[in-house]
Amino acid sequence: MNVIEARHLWKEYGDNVVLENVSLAVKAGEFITVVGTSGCGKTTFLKLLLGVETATRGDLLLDGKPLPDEPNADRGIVFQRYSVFPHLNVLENVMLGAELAASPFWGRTFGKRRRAIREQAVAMLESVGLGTALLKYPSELSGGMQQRLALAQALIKKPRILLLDEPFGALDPGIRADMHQLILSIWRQTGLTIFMITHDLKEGFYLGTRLWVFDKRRHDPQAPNRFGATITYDIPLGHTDRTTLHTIQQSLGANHD
Amino acid sequence: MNVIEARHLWKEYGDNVVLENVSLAVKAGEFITVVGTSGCGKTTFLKLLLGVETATRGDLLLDGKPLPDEPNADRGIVFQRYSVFPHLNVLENVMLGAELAASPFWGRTFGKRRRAIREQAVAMLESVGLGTALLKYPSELSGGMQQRLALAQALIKKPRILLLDEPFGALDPGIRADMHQLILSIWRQTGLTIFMITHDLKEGFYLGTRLWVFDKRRHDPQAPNRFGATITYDIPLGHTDRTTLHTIQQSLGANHD
Amino acid sequence: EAKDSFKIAWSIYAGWMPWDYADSSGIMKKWADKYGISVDIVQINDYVESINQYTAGGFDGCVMTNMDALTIPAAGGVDSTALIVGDFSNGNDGVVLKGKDKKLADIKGQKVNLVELSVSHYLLARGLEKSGLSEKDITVVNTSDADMVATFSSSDVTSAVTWNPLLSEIAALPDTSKVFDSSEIPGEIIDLMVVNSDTLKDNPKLGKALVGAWYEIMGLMKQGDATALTAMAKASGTDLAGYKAQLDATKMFYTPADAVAFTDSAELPKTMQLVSQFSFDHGLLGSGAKDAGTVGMAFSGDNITGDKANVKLRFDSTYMKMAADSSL
Amino acid sequence: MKRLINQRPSRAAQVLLGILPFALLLLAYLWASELRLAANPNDKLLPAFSSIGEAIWSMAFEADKRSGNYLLWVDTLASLQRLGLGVLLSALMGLVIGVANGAVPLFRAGLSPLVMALSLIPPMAILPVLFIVFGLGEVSKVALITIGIAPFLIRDMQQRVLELPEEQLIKAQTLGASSWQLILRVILPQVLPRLLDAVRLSLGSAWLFLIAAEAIAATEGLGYRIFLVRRYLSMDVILPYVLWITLLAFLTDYLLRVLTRRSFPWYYNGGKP
Amino acid sequence: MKRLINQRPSRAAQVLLGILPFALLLLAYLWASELRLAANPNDKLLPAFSSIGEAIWSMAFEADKRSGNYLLWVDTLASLQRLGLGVLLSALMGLVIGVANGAVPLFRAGLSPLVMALSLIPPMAILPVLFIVFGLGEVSKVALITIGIAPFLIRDMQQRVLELPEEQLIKAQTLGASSWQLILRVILPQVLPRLLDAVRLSLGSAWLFLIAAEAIAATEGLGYRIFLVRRYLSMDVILPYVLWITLLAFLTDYLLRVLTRRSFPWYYNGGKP
Ligand SMILES: Nc1ncnc2c1ncn2[C@@H]1O[C@H](COP(=O)(O)OP(=O)(O)OP(=O)(O)O)[C@@H](O)[C@H]1O
Ligand SMILES: Nc1ncnc2c1ncn2[C@@H]1O[C@H](COP(=O)(O)OP(=O)(O)OP(=O)(O)O)[C@@H](O)[C@H]1O
Ligand SMILES: [Mg+2]
Ligand SMILES: [Mg+2]
Repeated sequence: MNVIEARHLWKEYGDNVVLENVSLAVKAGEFITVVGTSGCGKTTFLKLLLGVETATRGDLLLDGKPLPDEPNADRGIVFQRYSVFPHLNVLENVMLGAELAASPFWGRTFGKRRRAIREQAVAMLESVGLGTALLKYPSELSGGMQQRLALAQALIKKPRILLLDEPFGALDPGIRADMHQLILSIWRQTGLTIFMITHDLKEGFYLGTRLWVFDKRRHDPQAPNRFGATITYDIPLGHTDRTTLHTIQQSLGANHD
Repeated sequence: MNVIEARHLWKEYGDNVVLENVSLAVKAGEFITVVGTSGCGKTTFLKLLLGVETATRGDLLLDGKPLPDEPNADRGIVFQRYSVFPHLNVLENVMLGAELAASPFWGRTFGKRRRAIREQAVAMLESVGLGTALLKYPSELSGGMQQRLALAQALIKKPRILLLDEPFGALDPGIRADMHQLILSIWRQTGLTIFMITHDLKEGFYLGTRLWVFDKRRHDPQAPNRFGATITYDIPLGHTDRTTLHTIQQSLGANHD
Repeated sequence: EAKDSFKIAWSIYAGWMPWDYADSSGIMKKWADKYGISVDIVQINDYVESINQYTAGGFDGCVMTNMDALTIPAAGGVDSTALIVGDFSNGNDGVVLKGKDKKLADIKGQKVNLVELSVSHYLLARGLEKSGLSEKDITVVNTSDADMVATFSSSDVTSAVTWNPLLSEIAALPDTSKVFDSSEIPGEIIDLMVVNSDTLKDNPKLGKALVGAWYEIMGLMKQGDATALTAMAKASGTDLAGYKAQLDATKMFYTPADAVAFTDSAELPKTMQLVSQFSFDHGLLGSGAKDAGTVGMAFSGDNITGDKANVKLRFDSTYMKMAADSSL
Repeated sequence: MKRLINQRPSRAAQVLLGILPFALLLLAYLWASELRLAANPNDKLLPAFSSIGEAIWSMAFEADKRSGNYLLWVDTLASLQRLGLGVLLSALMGLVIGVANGAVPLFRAGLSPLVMALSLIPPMAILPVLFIVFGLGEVSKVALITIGIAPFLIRDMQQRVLELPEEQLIKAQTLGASSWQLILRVILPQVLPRLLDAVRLSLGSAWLFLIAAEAIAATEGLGYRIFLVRRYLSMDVILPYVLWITLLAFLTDYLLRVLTRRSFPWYYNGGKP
Repeated sequence: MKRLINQRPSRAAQVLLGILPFALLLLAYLWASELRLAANPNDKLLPAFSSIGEAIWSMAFEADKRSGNYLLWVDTLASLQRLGLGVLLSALMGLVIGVANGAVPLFRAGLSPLVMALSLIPPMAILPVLFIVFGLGEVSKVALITIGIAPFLIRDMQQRVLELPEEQLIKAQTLGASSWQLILRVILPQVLPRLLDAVRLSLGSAWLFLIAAEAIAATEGLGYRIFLVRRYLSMDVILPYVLWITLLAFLTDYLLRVLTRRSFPWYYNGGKP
């Protein structure tokens, strides 16, 4: 059965058509990478999946039922920036999810319960390589460490779907490579369904089991917002030849400036 | 004769040794690309060349004479960001340099003089591909267009040396390639001496006639600021084998996180 | 030094409204022209500010009470002369308590709202003295005169000391009693036109013009001239009846002879002694004052009280006499 | 049910919700006023709307018997003039001293501590001193406003200049700008919209100082009138005057905002550094 | 010669330059005071330093003859208490209403226009109303301070909440946070340091309102004393009181700054969004 299914999905902001007639079906455990020119609607699509925005037309289903209309613990998210809480240290950031569940009013735990949550969080942090920075604040971390932290924070809630919006866009190339290993090992261990937006086509090819290209099928030079983007390429990875890659690269380059 | 020459240059901020015993000589018309880990002192070196900072020890010479201790029109600069003036439109941004020279008190010109400056600016803007955006404000431009504008603005003063501090760091890959072509064609036409800092080793190899790697020769894990960086590799490009590239890549990667 | 243009400050009060009329009716100009000078009459909202301005040298003359004349300009070293003794308060200042049929003695233990260190304060002190109490028996709350009426209706205000027209507004509120007023200490709260002594000495014309204009208006008021009285009533923010009621509580010296008699009386030095004792007790004569006589005062007949080397306040009936003798 | 923080009212609901508290306040006033007037028909504290209406009418459209002026307009004009002058003067000082302080380290070293100290003095405390120094005329009122808000404006402008990216200043120098040219063509135009922002922020204080000054020495003005009729507890005049001042405050704020937006299009296109 | 904007004074020169204007002011005062005192030894306008010293001594270290109190300390204590209470109350209101407005769109729609309107009313204009409603006691003074600064604090807090990156709020919801938990654990702790910043900004106004209220009705307090001795032009008391208030204002500002820095280390490590 499909975890996520979209049928003729449209998203418009007033006159601005962002997404146009998007249909898709995703099975559990897929790792989907999404590329597309800037402003074409990738983040908007992720927001639909989160429940932060609602589609103007069409259906979006989770396990065959309409998707909840607000974010919940089913779907974890890591943004390019601002995903961690600056006022909590590394450990507190990761403990937060569990604490909220354990203490509905105060959102804080004490004593034995807290120790249990803490242990769990430390284990998670060690697995993403942050075991030695438990008491640092996010602002004391490098960009790569912050994104590891955001991942750990999202994973501790054991979401069924993980959404990543250019999570490595702001990182140096060397650190990026490390993060790729990390995300792949997490994906393999947990069997999560992952949606990841990236600007880097190579990254998309390298990481995903399936690559989507968001683009407009039709263009109206007079009214650029009249038509929306949809999935123009849906490529099961490992089966692709170089020509496709090249064609896509061309289509991305053509829209620049 | 050497345009720029440095002899046993040191730069310290209090206890923090940033640059240590840097010696070098650069001939007119060279295109020097500079790489190095984050925080190793590349920008500091550029600031020394600009005259914004002064060396704590050693000599820095321009045409064999001590370098002027503040920026002037000899040395143009393009930073990664904030290089253009947000309150001036594209044309005004480029006209500014000439207007300042023409009108010492008001920094503004009128009538015939203004038209002459305007023509020159338009020509320059057309040559960098901004001929159709003359009246836009920088905030209405894409990142790539802003950097073209910054280049045009610097070039109109016909500097002898052009300093570029990660000018393309914030650009998408496709746009980057366009900018590479632009900077190379400018360099070929004008015979400028160019210093360009980049995070992207490949970019450094591709563009420069000579590549410098800034790194520390000695490390003290207890006091990371005790030793400063210097030029550890000085590679005339076109003569390099793949092994060097690999070695450098390793040394850069090793310092991450 | 001799000069021919002068500035006089005044503020709204029943006994000083003639100055407004002098200005608006042209009577002042008439008299100034007669002596070849010009006199600018300026209304100041804030009474204390007008005296401060006079003390700092911004005005040549200013209206004020006898106590303020002693404690502000005179204590500040500005030699001042009471040119015109216009009236004394004869019920215009009073103490009001909440509740029916109260006596002044009931004030014991209460918080009393008044403009601290003003003639209200003095009135209260005199009243307390007369009923065998002292200031220790009450708590004084300094309250801006502008808010006296407004705040009297709030529950935590139980007593107030103030002057007209505020006094009549408060006393008219239901369930209040006026327990003491200035008619019980007649002649102690005196309203003056004070001018700088040096200026007056160098410019007797100023004294003549002011006194001349003043007593021309006094004549009108005595006759009950409706135009003049209505104009004054309007300017003080009330109607003719209201203004007359205020005048009833004011002992105006309508004729210069009355004023001269009051000024030259033996009572005045005694009154001023009481005032300077009160001022000294409240620190109004400055931190350097050794006793109540620090500031010397001169009365008619070369009668000097206090420090003879430091005479700063002079009660001088010379000019009023000229008016009485019709020699202006 | 969505979480409370995710529930967004529709446009219409938003307007209704916004009006609600005002309507409630109005009703509460009407009720309390009726109650008090029933107990004492001469009560001045919470006058009926009809008496407020009459007061407004007589202040705005009937010539004052004594002076022959239409008081509301005379007061408004006088107050706005003082306010305008004081604010203009302060803005000029903010611009000149603030930019000089921000751009020239030597000025900053000399003046910045002084401005800091001045900004800490509560102007209300030196009100008596001001009147003595500047007299009771227009000067003292304008001076109070200026002393009240100029230190803030100067410090804000200085801060804004220091916030300009160093890159811009370096770039301008590589284009051959002298210190003066740099100030004139790079710094000044960029801090102008920020000055207007700061002026908007300080208008509230300016009104306060104006009213305080007018309360003590004036012959007309909005603050003067409120202070004058306050003696007689004429709430039927005070309340409309307070509302009128509030409206004026809103309008000046609005006009300044529109002016900034019109004059500095680049500033609102995300041109902030 | 370097450009003027590139000339940076050394540390020592900086200190000297900073002191210079103060020294000049002092000299000007001394000169003017001497001049006036030569003309009139009893002049109160610009008292000699010796008389100011005496006045300070007697206010601070000699019991008042009438009340037996050490006036300076009694005044200071009374004023600081009022100020503290008013500011505390305003800060609480700012936190509760501001955060509610910022976080919950339904609240914001209802309350934000009201708060906006209230913030435009010059509190000085409604002083008489305040005294009638709250009486002449401590309550009315605290109320004036609160009415004066709470709307600003509320609006500022609302703004700060709205400035929190949307990403954080979404993330918290994906961690399972309810609206309440989100406010308690994500929003509140992050706006606390910003609240302290806003409080520091509003302290200047708080002092103004305090002095204005004390000027109208009080039995002790710094503002009360200044306006009382104004009655007999005692500049020898007014001037040190003004300086003392300025010093207190500086100290409270400084303490708040240190407190913020100590309590919220993350806020000063570039944790601002
Ligand atoms: N709340 C909104 N209201 C109106 N238009 C919006 C809103 N959010 C996004 N848009 C518009 O939707 C379009 C798609 O935006 P989106 O952020 O999804 O692009 P994107 O593909 O994520 O771009 P990028 O690669 O730059 O992140 C843009 O044109 C944007 O202007
Ligand atoms: N004004 C300064 N005062 C003190 N230390 C400074 C100053 N400017 C730079 N540094 C220090 O000098 C070192 C080098 O900084 P620099 O900006 O030159 O690095 P960089 O190589 O340009 O790094 P990046 O690649 O991140 O731009 C850093 O450790 C920095 O902390
Ligand atoms: Mg996006
Ligand atoms: Mg750098």
